[in-house]
Amino acid sequence: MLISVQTEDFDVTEVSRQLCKNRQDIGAITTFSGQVRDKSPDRNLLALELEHYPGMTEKSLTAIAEQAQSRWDIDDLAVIHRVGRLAPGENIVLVVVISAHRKDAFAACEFLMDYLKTQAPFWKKEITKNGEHWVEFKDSDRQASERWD
Amino acid sequence: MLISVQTEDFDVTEVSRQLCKNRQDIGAITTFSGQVRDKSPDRNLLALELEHYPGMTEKSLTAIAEQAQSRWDIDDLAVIHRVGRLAPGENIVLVVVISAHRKDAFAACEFLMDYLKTQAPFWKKEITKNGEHWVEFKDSDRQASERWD
Amino acid sequence: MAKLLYFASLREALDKDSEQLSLPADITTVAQLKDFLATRGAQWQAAFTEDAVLLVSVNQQMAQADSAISDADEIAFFPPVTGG
Amino acid sequence: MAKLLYFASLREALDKDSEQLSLPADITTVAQLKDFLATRGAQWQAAFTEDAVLLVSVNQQMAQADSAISDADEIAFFPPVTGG
Repeated sequence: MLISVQTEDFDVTEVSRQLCKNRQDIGAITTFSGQVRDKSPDRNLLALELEHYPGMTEKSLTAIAEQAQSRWDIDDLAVIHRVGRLAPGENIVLVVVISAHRKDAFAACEFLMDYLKTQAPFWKKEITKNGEHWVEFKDSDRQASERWD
Repeated sequence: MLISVQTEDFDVTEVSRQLCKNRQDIGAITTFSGQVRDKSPDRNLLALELEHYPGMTEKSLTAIAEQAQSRWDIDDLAVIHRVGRLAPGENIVLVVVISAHRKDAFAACEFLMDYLKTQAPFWKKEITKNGEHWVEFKDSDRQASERWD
Repeated sequence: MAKLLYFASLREALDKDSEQLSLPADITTVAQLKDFLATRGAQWQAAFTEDAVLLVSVNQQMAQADSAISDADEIAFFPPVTGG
Repeated sequence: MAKLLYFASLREALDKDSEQLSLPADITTVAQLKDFLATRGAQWQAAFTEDAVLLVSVNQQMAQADSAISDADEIAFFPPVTGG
Protein backbone atom coordinates (compact mmCIF):
# COMPACT_ATOMS: atom_id res chain seq x y z
CA MET A 1 0.00 0.00 0.00
CA LEU A 2 1.40 3.36 -1.03
CA ILE A 3 0.04 6.46 0.71
CA SER A 4 1.70 9.80 0.13
CA VAL A 5 1.01 13.48 0.71
CA GLN A 6 3.59 15.42 -1.28
CA THR A 7 4.34 18.60 -3.16
CA GLU A 8 5.99 16.80 -6.11
CA ASP A 9 4.11 15.60 -9.18
CA PHE A 10 3.43 11.90 -9.84
CA ASP A 11 3.42 9.69 -12.93
CA VAL A 12 0.50 7.27 -13.38
CA THR A 13 2.49 4.75 -15.40
CA GLU A 14 5.32 4.78 -12.88
CA VAL A 15 3.06 4.26 -9.86
CA SER A 16 1.13 1.46 -11.60
CA ARG A 17 4.38 -0.24 -12.53
CA GLN A 18 5.58 -0.01 -8.95
CA LEU A 19 2.44 -1.70 -7.62
CA CYS A 20 2.57 -4.48 -10.21
CA LYS A 21 6.29 -5.16 -9.80
CA ASN A 22 7.13 -8.87 -9.74
CA ARG A 23 3.47 -9.84 -10.08
CA GLN A 24 1.82 -11.77 -12.90
CA ASP A 25 -1.58 -12.19 -11.27
CA ILE A 26 -2.87 -8.68 -11.96
CA GLY A 27 -5.48 -8.47 -14.70
CA ALA A 28 -6.92 -5.05 -13.94
CA ILE A 29 -5.48 -1.66 -13.09
CA THR A 30 -7.87 1.24 -12.52
CA THR A 31 -6.64 4.77 -11.96
CA PHE A 32 -8.18 8.11 -11.17
CA SER A 33 -6.26 11.36 -11.58
CA GLY A 34 -7.70 14.64 -10.47
CA GLN A 35 -6.38 17.82 -12.02
CA VAL A 36 -6.69 21.52 -11.27
CA ARG A 37 -9.66 22.60 -13.35
CA ASP A 38 -10.47 26.14 -14.40
CA LYS A 39 -14.27 26.33 -14.32
CA SER A 40 -14.37 30.04 -15.21
CA PRO A 41 -15.28 30.84 -18.82
CA ASP A 42 -12.53 33.47 -19.06
CA ARG A 43 -9.63 31.53 -17.55
CA ASN A 44 -9.61 33.45 -14.31
CA LEU A 45 -7.97 30.80 -12.19
CA LEU A 46 -4.30 31.40 -11.46
CA ALA A 47 -3.70 28.56 -9.01
CA LEU A 48 -5.11 26.27 -6.38
CA GLU A 49 -3.63 26.19 -2.88
CA LEU A 50 -3.92 22.82 -1.17
CA GLU A 51 -3.66 22.71 2.62
CA HIS A 52 -3.67 19.58 4.79
CA TYR A 53 -3.33 18.45 8.40
CA PRO A 54 0.08 16.76 8.59
CA GLY A 55 -0.20 13.49 10.46
CA MET A 56 -3.97 13.22 10.49
CA THR A 57 -4.26 13.42 6.69
CA GLU A 58 -1.92 10.47 6.20
CA LYS A 59 -3.77 8.53 8.92
CA SER A 60 -7.16 9.09 7.36
CA LEU A 61 -5.91 8.14 3.89
CA THR A 62 -4.53 4.92 5.38
CA ALA A 63 -7.83 4.20 7.14
CA ILE A 64 -9.77 4.76 3.89
CA ALA A 65 -7.33 2.51 2.00
CA GLU A 66 -7.70 -0.25 4.59
CA GLN A 67 -11.46 -0.03 4.28
CA ALA A 68 -11.19 -0.45 0.50
CA GLN A 69 -8.96 -3.47 0.95
CA SER A 70 -11.40 -5.12 3.33
CA ARG A 71 -14.43 -4.42 1.14
CA TRP A 72 -13.13 -5.54 -2.26
CA ASP A 73 -10.95 -8.27 -3.68
CA ILE A 74 -8.01 -6.08 -4.59
CA ASP A 75 -4.29 -6.77 -4.47
CA ASP A 76 -2.74 -3.39 -3.81
CA LEU A 77 -3.42 0.32 -4.12
CA ALA A 78 -1.82 3.75 -4.09
CA VAL A 79 -3.20 7.10 -2.98
CA ILE A 80 -1.06 10.15 -3.70
CA HIS A 81 -2.31 13.66 -2.91
CA ARG A 82 -0.37 16.80 -3.66
CA VAL A 83 -0.34 19.91 -1.46
CA GLY A 84 0.91 23.44 -1.97
CA ARG A 85 0.34 25.73 -4.94
CA LEU A 86 -0.81 24.07 -8.18
CA ALA A 87 -1.48 25.67 -11.58
CA PRO A 88 -4.48 24.86 -13.82
CA GLY A 89 -3.97 21.53 -15.58
CA GLU A 90 -1.60 20.24 -12.91
CA ASN A 91 -2.19 16.93 -11.12
CA ILE A 92 -3.78 17.03 -7.66
CA VAL A 93 -4.59 13.47 -6.71
CA LEU A 94 -3.94 9.94 -7.93
CA VAL A 95 -5.63 6.71 -6.94
CA VAL A 96 -4.42 3.41 -8.42
CA VAL A 97 -5.98 0.03 -7.66
CA ILE A 98 -4.67 -3.30 -8.93
CA SER A 99 -6.66 -6.51 -8.84
CA ALA A 100 -7.33 -9.77 -10.64
CA HIS A 101 -10.88 -8.52 -11.27
CA ARG A 102 -11.92 -5.35 -13.03
CA LYS A 103 -15.21 -4.92 -11.21
CA ASP A 104 -13.47 -4.80 -7.84
CA ALA A 105 -10.76 -2.53 -9.18
CA PHE A 106 -13.33 -0.04 -10.49
CA ALA A 107 -15.47 -0.08 -7.35
CA ALA A 108 -12.52 0.32 -4.98
CA CYS A 109 -11.05 3.17 -7.04
CA GLU A 110 -14.33 5.09 -7.06
CA PHE A 111 -14.89 4.42 -3.36
CA LEU A 112 -11.41 5.70 -2.51
CA MET A 113 -12.03 8.95 -4.37
CA ASP A 114 -15.50 9.47 -2.88
CA TYR A 115 -14.26 8.85 0.64
CA LEU A 116 -11.13 10.92 0.18
CA LYS A 117 -13.25 13.86 -0.98
CA THR A 118 -15.36 13.86 2.18
CA GLN A 119 -13.18 12.36 4.87
CA ALA A 120 -9.54 13.27 4.38
CA PRO A 121 -8.45 16.64 5.79
CA PHE A 122 -7.50 18.65 2.70
CA TRP A 123 -8.72 22.14 1.87
CA LYS A 124 -8.57 23.96 -1.44
CA LYS A 125 -8.30 27.68 -2.02
CA GLU A 126 -8.74 29.18 -5.47
CA ILE A 127 -6.41 32.02 -6.37
CA THR A 128 -8.10 33.95 -9.18
CA LYS A 129 -7.45 37.22 -10.97
CA ASN A 130 -10.26 38.71 -8.86
CA GLY A 131 -9.02 37.46 -5.49
CA GLU A 132 -8.87 34.36 -3.35
CA HIS A 133 -11.60 32.18 -1.91
CA TRP A 134 -11.89 28.83 -0.20
CA VAL A 135 -13.62 26.13 -2.20
CA GLU A 136 -17.01 25.25 -0.72
CA PHE A 137 -17.85 21.73 0.34
CA LYS A 138 -20.11 20.14 -2.30
CA ASP A 139 -23.26 18.31 -1.33
CA SER A 140 -22.85 16.06 -4.38
CA ASP A 141 -19.61 14.82 -2.80
CA ARG A 142 -21.43 14.00 0.42
CA GLN A 143 -24.04 12.06 -1.53
CA ALA A 144 -21.39 10.21 -3.56
CA SER A 145 -19.70 9.20 -0.34
CA GLU A 146 -22.88 8.14 1.43
CA ARG A 147 -23.88 5.63 -1.21
CA TRP A 148 -21.05 3.36 0.02
CA ASP A 149 -22.35 3.33 3.62
CA MET B 1 -11.37 10.33 -29.79
CA LEU B 2 -8.45 7.95 -30.06
CA ILE B 3 -9.17 4.37 -31.18
CA SER B 4 -6.30 2.05 -31.98
CA VAL B 5 -5.66 -1.64 -32.53
CA GLN B 6 -1.93 -2.13 -32.47
CA THR B 7 0.90 -4.51 -31.67
CA GLU B 8 2.99 -1.86 -29.87
CA ASP B 9 2.75 -1.14 -26.16
CA PHE B 10 1.14 2.04 -24.78
CA ASP B 11 1.89 4.42 -21.93
CA VAL B 12 -1.02 5.51 -19.71
CA THR B 13 0.55 8.83 -18.77
CA GLU B 14 1.35 9.64 -22.40
CA VAL B 15 -2.17 8.85 -23.66
CA SER B 16 -3.79 10.84 -20.83
CA ARG B 17 -1.54 13.80 -21.58
CA GLN B 18 -2.45 13.62 -25.25
CA LEU B 19 -6.18 13.74 -24.49
CA CYS B 20 -5.80 16.66 -22.05
CA LYS B 21 -3.51 18.68 -24.30
CA ASN B 22 -4.37 22.41 -24.35
CA ARG B 23 -7.33 21.89 -22.00
CA GLN B 24 -7.80 23.34 -18.52
CA ASP B 25 -11.38 22.17 -18.04
CA ILE B 26 -10.59 18.55 -17.21
CA GLY B 27 -11.00 17.65 -13.55
CA ALA B 28 -11.15 13.88 -13.82
CA ILE B 29 -9.18 11.24 -15.68
CA THR B 30 -10.13 7.60 -15.25
CA THR B 31 -8.12 4.81 -16.79
CA PHE B 32 -8.37 1.05 -17.04
CA SER B 33 -5.43 -1.08 -18.11
CA GLY B 34 -5.80 -4.78 -18.67
CA GLN B 35 -2.73 -6.97 -18.45
CA VAL B 36 -1.89 -10.56 -19.35
CA ARG B 37 -2.58 -12.46 -16.15
CA ASP B 38 -1.24 -15.88 -15.28
CA LYS B 39 -4.05 -17.57 -13.33
CA SER B 40 -2.19 -20.87 -12.96
CA PRO B 41 -0.63 -21.51 -9.54
CA ASP B 42 2.60 -22.80 -11.13
CA ARG B 43 3.19 -20.06 -13.71
CA ASN B 44 2.25 -22.20 -16.66
CA LEU B 45 1.31 -19.40 -18.99
CA LEU B 46 3.90 -18.58 -21.63
CA ALA B 47 1.92 -16.05 -23.67
CA LEU B 48 -1.44 -14.85 -24.85
CA GLU B 49 -2.21 -14.61 -28.56
CA LEU B 50 -4.66 -11.87 -29.44
CA GLU B 51 -6.55 -12.13 -32.72
CA HIS B 52 -8.94 -9.54 -34.18
CA TYR B 53 -11.05 -8.80 -37.25
CA PRO B 54 -9.26 -5.96 -39.03
CA GLY B 55 -11.76 -3.32 -40.05
CA MET B 56 -14.70 -4.55 -38.04
CA THR B 57 -12.81 -4.39 -34.73
CA GLU B 58 -11.98 -0.71 -35.21
CA LYS B 59 -15.56 -0.01 -36.28
CA SER B 60 -17.07 -1.66 -33.24
CA LEU B 61 -14.65 0.11 -30.88
CA THR B 62 -15.68 3.41 -32.47
CA ALA B 63 -19.37 2.55 -32.10
CA ILE B 64 -18.88 1.66 -28.42
CA ALA B 65 -16.95 4.90 -27.87
CA GLU B 66 -19.68 6.96 -29.52
CA GLN B 67 -22.25 5.32 -27.28
CA ALA B 68 -20.20 6.25 -24.21
CA GLN B 69 -19.97 9.84 -25.42
CA SER B 70 -23.71 10.09 -25.92
CA ARG B 71 -24.54 8.52 -22.55
CA TRP B 72 -22.20 10.47 -20.26
CA ASP B 73 -20.89 13.98 -19.90
CA ILE B 74 -17.33 13.25 -20.95
CA ASP B 75 -14.88 15.33 -22.95
CA ASP B 76 -12.74 12.80 -24.73
CA LEU B 77 -11.62 9.17 -24.56
CA ALA B 78 -9.09 6.70 -25.84
CA VAL B 79 -9.38 2.96 -26.43
CA ILE B 80 -6.19 1.11 -27.33
CA HIS B 81 -6.15 -2.67 -27.75
CA ARG B 82 -3.07 -4.68 -28.53
CA VAL B 83 -2.98 -7.77 -30.75
CA GLY B 84 -0.39 -10.43 -31.42
CA ARG B 85 1.67 -12.38 -28.91
CA LEU B 86 1.88 -10.93 -25.37
CA ALA B 87 3.79 -12.25 -22.36
CA PRO B 88 2.42 -12.42 -18.79
CA GLY B 89 2.44 -8.97 -17.19
CA GLU B 90 2.28 -7.16 -20.54
CA ASN B 91 -0.42 -4.61 -21.32
CA ILE B 92 -3.41 -5.76 -23.39
CA VAL B 93 -5.92 -2.94 -23.34
CA LEU B 94 -6.18 0.67 -22.23
CA VAL B 95 -9.25 2.84 -21.78
CA VAL B 96 -8.86 6.49 -20.79
CA VAL B 97 -11.78 8.86 -20.19
CA ILE B 98 -11.43 12.57 -19.43
CA SER B 99 -14.25 14.69 -18.06
CA ALA B 100 -15.07 17.61 -15.81
CA HIS B 101 -16.90 15.16 -13.54
CA ARG B 102 -15.49 12.07 -11.89
CA LYS B 103 -18.77 10.16 -11.72
CA ASP B 104 -19.21 10.32 -15.50
CA ALA B 105 -15.56 9.49 -16.07
CA PHE B 106 -15.82 6.37 -13.91
CA ALA B 107 -19.10 5.16 -15.41
CA ALA B 108 -17.99 5.69 -19.00
CA CYS B 109 -14.67 3.93 -18.40
CA GLU B 110 -16.35 0.88 -16.87
CA PHE B 111 -19.01 0.82 -19.59
CA LEU B 112 -16.34 0.93 -22.31
CA MET B 113 -14.53 -2.06 -20.80
CA ASP B 114 -17.73 -4.07 -20.27
CA TYR B 115 -18.91 -3.46 -23.82
CA LEU B 116 -15.50 -4.04 -25.34
CA LYS B 117 -15.31 -7.43 -23.59
CA THR B 118 -18.57 -8.64 -25.12
CA GLN B 119 -18.96 -6.72 -28.37
CA ALA B 120 -15.60 -6.06 -29.98
CA PRO B 121 -14.21 -8.88 -32.13
CA PHE B 122 -11.06 -9.95 -30.27
CA TRP B 123 -10.15 -13.51 -29.34
CA LYS B 124 -7.56 -14.72 -26.86
CA LYS B 125 -5.58 -17.92 -26.97
CA GLU B 126 -3.49 -19.05 -24.02
CA ILE B 127 -0.13 -20.60 -24.85
CA THR B 128 0.86 -22.68 -21.82
CA LYS B 129 3.60 -25.19 -21.06
CA ASN B 130 0.95 -27.91 -21.51
CA GLY B 131 -0.41 -26.70 -24.83
CA GLU B 132 -2.67 -24.06 -26.33
CA HIS B 133 -6.34 -23.31 -25.82
CA TRP B 134 -8.79 -20.60 -26.72
CA VAL B 135 -10.10 -18.58 -23.80
CA GLU B 136 -13.78 -19.29 -23.13
CA PHE B 137 -16.35 -16.54 -23.17
CA LYS B 138 -17.27 -15.66 -19.57
CA ASP B 139 -20.87 -15.36 -18.49
CA SER B 140 -19.83 -12.77 -15.89
CA ASP B 141 -18.73 -10.56 -18.80
CA ARG B 142 -22.13 -10.92 -20.43
CA GLN B 143 -23.81 -9.94 -17.17
CA ALA B 144 -21.49 -6.98 -16.68
CA SER B 145 -22.32 -5.78 -20.16
CA GLU B 146 -26.08 -6.27 -19.83
CA ARG B 147 -26.41 -4.08 -16.78
CA TRP B 148 -25.85 -1.03 -19.04
CA ASP B 149 -28.74 -1.95 -21.37
CA MET C 1 -18.62 -13.41 -55.17
CA ALA C 2 -19.24 -13.18 -51.44
CA LYS C 3 -16.24 -13.03 -49.14
CA LEU C 4 -16.38 -15.42 -46.20
CA LEU C 5 -14.15 -15.03 -43.15
CA TYR C 6 -13.51 -17.40 -40.23
CA PHE C 7 -11.84 -16.37 -36.98
CA ALA C 8 -10.15 -17.87 -33.92
CA SER C 9 -11.17 -21.42 -32.90
CA LEU C 10 -13.48 -21.65 -35.93
CA ARG C 11 -10.62 -20.76 -38.29
CA GLU C 12 -8.53 -23.50 -36.70
CA ALA C 13 -11.34 -26.08 -36.79
CA LEU C 14 -11.97 -25.42 -40.49
CA ASP C 15 -8.30 -24.85 -41.25
CA LYS C 16 -9.32 -21.85 -43.36
CA ASP C 17 -9.35 -18.12 -42.67
CA SER C 18 -11.22 -16.88 -45.75
CA GLU C 19 -12.63 -17.78 -49.10
CA GLN C 20 -14.48 -16.31 -52.07
CA LEU C 21 -17.83 -17.99 -52.69
CA SER C 22 -20.37 -17.58 -55.45
CA LEU C 23 -23.58 -17.75 -53.42
CA PRO C 24 -26.11 -20.22 -54.89
CA ALA C 25 -29.29 -18.36 -55.88
CA ASP C 26 -31.40 -20.00 -53.19
CA ILE C 27 -29.13 -18.77 -50.37
CA THR C 28 -30.45 -15.39 -49.24
CA THR C 29 -30.09 -15.50 -45.44
CA VAL C 30 -27.37 -16.24 -42.90
CA ALA C 31 -29.24 -19.37 -41.76
CA GLN C 32 -29.33 -20.74 -45.30
CA LEU C 33 -25.63 -20.10 -45.73
CA LYS C 34 -24.88 -21.93 -42.48
CA ASP C 35 -26.93 -24.92 -43.63
CA PHE C 36 -25.04 -24.91 -46.91
CA LEU C 37 -21.61 -24.74 -45.23
CA ALA C 38 -22.58 -27.52 -42.81
CA THR C 39 -22.80 -29.97 -45.74
CA ARG C 40 -19.09 -29.65 -46.52
CA GLY C 41 -17.94 -32.41 -44.18
CA ALA C 42 -17.60 -33.42 -40.55
CA GLN C 43 -15.66 -30.35 -39.33
CA TRP C 44 -18.04 -28.02 -41.13
CA GLN C 45 -21.11 -29.81 -39.89
CA ALA C 46 -19.87 -29.65 -36.29
CA ALA C 47 -19.07 -25.94 -36.61
CA PHE C 48 -22.29 -24.83 -38.27
CA THR C 49 -24.90 -26.91 -36.43
CA GLU C 50 -27.56 -25.23 -34.34
CA ASP C 51 -25.97 -25.82 -30.91
CA ALA C 52 -22.57 -24.42 -31.76
CA VAL C 53 -22.50 -20.84 -30.45
CA LEU C 54 -21.35 -18.98 -33.51
CA LEU C 55 -21.61 -15.24 -34.12
CA VAL C 56 -21.97 -13.79 -37.57
CA SER C 57 -21.41 -10.37 -39.11
CA VAL C 58 -22.46 -9.11 -42.53
CA ASN C 59 -20.34 -6.30 -43.95
CA GLN C 60 -18.73 -5.88 -40.51
CA GLN C 61 -22.06 -5.39 -38.71
CA MET C 62 -23.34 -8.00 -36.27
CA ALA C 63 -26.10 -10.03 -37.93
CA GLN C 64 -28.68 -12.69 -37.06
CA ALA C 65 -29.83 -15.99 -38.57
CA ASP C 66 -32.54 -14.26 -40.60
CA SER C 67 -30.31 -11.42 -41.84
CA ALA C 68 -30.31 -11.06 -45.62
CA ILE C 69 -27.09 -11.70 -47.53
CA SER C 70 -26.10 -11.16 -51.13
CA ASP C 71 -23.28 -12.18 -53.40
CA ALA C 72 -21.45 -8.86 -52.80
CA ASP C 73 -21.26 -9.17 -49.01
CA GLU C 74 -18.43 -9.79 -46.60
CA ILE C 75 -19.73 -12.44 -44.19
CA ALA C 76 -17.75 -13.46 -41.12
CA PHE C 77 -18.30 -16.30 -38.66
CA PHE C 78 -16.63 -16.41 -35.26
CA PRO C 79 -16.97 -17.67 -31.67
CA PRO C 80 -18.06 -15.34 -28.83
CA VAL C 81 -15.49 -12.60 -28.35
CA THR C 82 -12.97 -12.62 -25.49
CA GLY C 83 -10.96 -9.42 -25.78
CA GLY C 84 -9.99 -6.89 -23.15
CA MET D 1 -1.26 21.75 28.02
CA ALA D 2 -3.66 20.87 25.19
CA LYS D 3 -2.55 21.67 21.66
CA LEU D 4 -5.16 23.45 19.56
CA LEU D 5 -4.95 23.60 15.76
CA TYR D 6 -6.96 25.65 13.26
CA PHE D 7 -7.03 25.00 9.51
CA ALA D 8 -8.00 26.64 6.23
CA SER D 9 -10.70 29.36 6.36
CA LEU D 10 -10.91 29.02 10.14
CA ARG D 11 -7.17 29.61 10.49
CA GLU D 12 -7.52 32.75 8.38
CA ALA D 13 -10.60 34.00 10.26
CA LEU D 14 -8.84 33.58 13.62
CA ASP D 15 -5.45 34.62 12.25
CA LYS D 16 -3.93 31.74 14.18
CA ASP D 17 -2.83 28.24 13.19
CA SER D 18 -2.12 26.74 16.60
CA GLU D 19 -1.74 27.42 20.30
CA GLN D 20 -0.98 25.70 23.57
CA LEU D 21 -3.81 25.98 26.06
CA SER D 22 -4.08 24.94 29.68
CA LEU D 23 -7.62 23.60 29.73
CA PRO D 24 -9.70 25.04 32.59
CA ALA D 25 -10.81 22.19 34.89
CA ASP D 26 -14.48 22.56 33.98
CA ILE D 27 -13.82 21.97 30.24
CA THR D 28 -14.07 18.23 29.61
CA THR D 29 -15.88 18.03 26.22
CA VAL D 30 -15.48 19.47 22.74
CA ALA D 31 -18.72 21.44 23.16
CA GLN D 32 -17.44 23.09 26.33
CA LEU D 33 -14.17 24.01 24.64
CA LYS D 34 -16.06 25.59 21.74
CA ASP D 35 -18.19 27.64 24.16
CA PHE D 36 -15.02 28.77 25.90
CA LEU D 37 -13.27 29.76 22.66
CA ALA D 38 -16.37 31.62 21.48
CA THR D 39 -15.94 34.11 24.34
CA ARG D 40 -12.63 35.38 22.98
CA GLY D 41 -14.09 38.08 20.73
CA ALA D 42 -16.18 38.69 17.63
CA GLN D 43 -14.17 36.49 15.21
CA TRP D 44 -14.07 33.66 17.71
CA GLN D 45 -17.73 33.94 18.52
CA ALA D 46 -18.66 33.84 14.83
CA ALA D 47 -16.43 30.83 14.22
CA PHE D 48 -17.54 28.76 17.20
CA THR D 49 -21.29 29.43 17.30
CA GLU D 50 -23.74 26.63 16.79
CA ASP D 51 -24.60 27.33 13.12
CA ALA D 52 -21.05 27.49 11.84
CA VAL D 53 -20.28 24.09 10.28
CA LEU D 54 -17.06 23.21 12.00
CA LEU D 55 -15.45 19.80 12.21
CA VAL D 56 -13.30 18.73 15.10
CA SER D 57 -10.73 16.04 15.69
CA VAL D 58 -9.19 14.86 18.95
CA ASN D 59 -5.74 13.30 18.67
CA GLN D 60 -6.21 13.13 14.88
CA GLN D 61 -9.47 11.16 15.08
CA MET D 62 -12.76 12.76 14.04
CA ALA D 63 -14.74 13.72 17.15
CA GLN D 64 -18.19 15.02 18.13
CA ALA D 65 -19.53 17.77 20.37
CA ASP D 66 -19.80 15.38 23.32
CA SER D 67 -16.36 13.81 22.84
CA ALA D 68 -14.21 13.93 25.97
CA ILE D 69 -11.03 16.00 25.94
CA SER D 70 -8.15 16.31 28.35
CA ASP D 71 -5.20 18.60 28.87
CA ALA D 72 -2.87 16.23 26.98
CA ASP D 73 -4.87 16.15 23.76
CA GLU D 74 -4.27 17.56 20.30
CA ILE D 75 -7.57 19.17 19.29
CA ALA D 76 -8.11 20.51 15.79
CA PHE D 77 -10.95 22.59 14.36
CA PHE D 78 -11.55 22.94 10.63
CA PRO D 79 -14.22 23.51 7.95
CA PRO D 80 -15.63 20.62 5.87
CA VAL D 81 -12.88 19.09 3.76
CA THR D 82 -12.53 19.77 0.03
CA GLY D 83 -9.61 17.68 -1.20
CA GLY D 84 -9.28 15.46 -4.23
